[in-house]
Amino acid sequence: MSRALKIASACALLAACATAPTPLTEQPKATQRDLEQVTAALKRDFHARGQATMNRVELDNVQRICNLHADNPPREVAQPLEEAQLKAIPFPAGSLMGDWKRGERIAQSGRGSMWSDKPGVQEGGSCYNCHQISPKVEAFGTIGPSLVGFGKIRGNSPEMQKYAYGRIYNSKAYNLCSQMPRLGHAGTLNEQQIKDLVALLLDPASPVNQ
Amino acid sequence: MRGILGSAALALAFAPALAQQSTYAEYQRMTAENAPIELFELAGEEMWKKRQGPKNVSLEQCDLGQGPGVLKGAYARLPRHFADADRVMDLEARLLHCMMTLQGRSREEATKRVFGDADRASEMEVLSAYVAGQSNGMPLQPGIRHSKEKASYELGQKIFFHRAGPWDFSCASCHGEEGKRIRMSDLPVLYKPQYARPLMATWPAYRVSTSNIVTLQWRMNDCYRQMRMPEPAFGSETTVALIHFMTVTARGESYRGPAIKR
Amino acid sequence: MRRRRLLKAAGALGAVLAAGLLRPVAALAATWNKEAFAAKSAADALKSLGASSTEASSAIVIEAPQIAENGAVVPIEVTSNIPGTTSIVVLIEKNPFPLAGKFDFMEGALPFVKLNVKMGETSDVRAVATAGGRNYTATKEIKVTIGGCGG
Amino acid sequence: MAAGPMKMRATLGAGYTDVRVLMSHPMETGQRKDADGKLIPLHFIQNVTVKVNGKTVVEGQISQAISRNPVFSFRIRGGAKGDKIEVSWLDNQGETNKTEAAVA
Repeated sequence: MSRALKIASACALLAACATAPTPLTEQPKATQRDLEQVTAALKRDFHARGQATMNRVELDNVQRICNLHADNPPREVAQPLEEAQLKAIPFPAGSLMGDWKRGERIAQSGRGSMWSDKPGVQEGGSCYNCHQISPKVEAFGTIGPSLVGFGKIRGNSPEMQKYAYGRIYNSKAYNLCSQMPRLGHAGTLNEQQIKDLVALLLDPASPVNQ
Repeated sequence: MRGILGSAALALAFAPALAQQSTYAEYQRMTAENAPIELFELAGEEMWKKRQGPKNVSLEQCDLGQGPGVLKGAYARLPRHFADADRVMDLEARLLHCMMTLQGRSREEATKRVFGDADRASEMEVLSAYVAGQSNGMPLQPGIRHSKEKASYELGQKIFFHRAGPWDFSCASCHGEEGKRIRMSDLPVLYKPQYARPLMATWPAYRVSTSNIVTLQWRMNDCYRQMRMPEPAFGSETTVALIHFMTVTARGESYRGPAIKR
Repeated sequence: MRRRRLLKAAGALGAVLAAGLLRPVAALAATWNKEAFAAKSAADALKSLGASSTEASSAIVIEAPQIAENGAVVPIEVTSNIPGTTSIVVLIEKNPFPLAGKFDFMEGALPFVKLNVKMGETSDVRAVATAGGRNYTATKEIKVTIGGCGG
Repeated sequence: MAAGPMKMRATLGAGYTDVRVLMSHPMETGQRKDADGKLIPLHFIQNVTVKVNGKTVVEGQISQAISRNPVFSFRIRGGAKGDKIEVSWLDNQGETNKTEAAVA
């Protein structure tokens, strides 16, 4: 083999190596261009079905910032956005404690807001998908923290009710890039349903606090 | 010395994966041994050979990347770029392409019922099972050299982490952190090779909970449904890019499907 | 050997008598114990099968997962190591109709069966093996859970 | 899958022949509803028969608690290459099917 050919084949080998992508070890930050590229691809390749209309592919500011910062934006960026989210939560007046038994059903169900669901609010918070809640229920997920003893530890003062209500309505008001859906803000759960979930967490009679 | 350290580090890296497998490992092993998958492969073979469409021909001359009609090892080398269509295709996009070009069928007709159910598996599902089964034991080697393959991989990676929709979900919302589960099901971190490998090497699969064969295009579709997003088109660049990204992440793993899933 | 053949003959005769009339062999092969399958408890099902009294035996091996990800398909493998086993019955105690199957083994077959069953909830699975006119039993608990998003 | 095709494999093991048989059948429990909310009637295999070279060796009676698309494994004592295995089923609606394979 001539020297030139050797060099050429070595380059070809190197080039082949260079084409094999290195796997990621952590979530990458997107650029504004990335977001535009992906949104354009989704607009081209997705279509509305049932209640899942195409406006759902548009990013709001919270999503944009979280995508740009790999879910870890600097405090000075996150804080004003969290405040704006908190301000937009329509906290009802009076007690925020509903019926924990209804809350348990809502927490168990994974329905709502999908193209396969009936439009409008369904009885589904998908809570057990990610959280341990009632210690009696074994089939719970671990994406979010365990909520066992939530009210026992924290009590059920009006402030605590408000915190629990707000956290379910819009978790991004408390932690901008939380993985938890903004269940009230998204229209998945209504006021009464969120109150029922607040009761599930805070009512001393709820299995959560036994 | 280095070797010992190296394997200790490797053991550490794999520890979460092993811990994750424990709950259902026995169930999954036994279910896999006793699954009715061959029935679907058999039905797929029939569909592969069945004359259909305006041209009344079978799919037997379909080129899945290794030449017309070559099935052995074809699935393990997908997704890849196809010059005749000048795009990256996964198995299902390619089968659809063959239905349209060889058999002369319209996209509308050929995709009318791509996802079947327990009562009746779809043509696409049984074909996928039949074709994939003939890559058993072969390493996954999706295309990564052509510029369009690189672009597809990169797009897939971006989509994987892209949070959107009313619930602010990306694929990584569920498949981004180690040691997590949804309800009782373990969640593989699909952008990391050690998790992507066993997962990507076992599609399509007999889905135990619904008693039917499911494919990767179905998996993408049903994830987006549960992410509360609109519906992706079957075999679209977006879904192929995601499948491509995950398959490249899993490359080198020996294919061992069709297998079973929850 | 002779004794086993005799027992088998007696069994076949019993079935003919129970049916009340002589039927062609093909029809006999299609016997299906309606009463046992309609029983709402494992005890009633065993009674209908004429196996009310059973004794525990470690010679019956039930191989099944301790925990099942889905109740629609639960693989179960039953082996009887009791010499002269002629049948194996599989019961899911908490199913609405506990009797899942009864397998009669003639000469030439090993007392072994592997099958997939549906389970509505966590339950004991009971296997009953009959040998030499006596019934032996073993149980194993299988936990049934819910996986996935439930959507 | 609707009631229909079967597939069987009979392989020589250590002192026995392993027979694995797959059956397409809905195994309806009578409790399931269709898309229109109507109950789907009971429809399940009741009898499974295994024959070796024409001689019955296993007779199974089963219920609707057997999973959809039933898969069974049986073991035949001894056995030799070329032995003819036949498995047949009969369901509660009178449908029937059978398959044959030679021991490999």
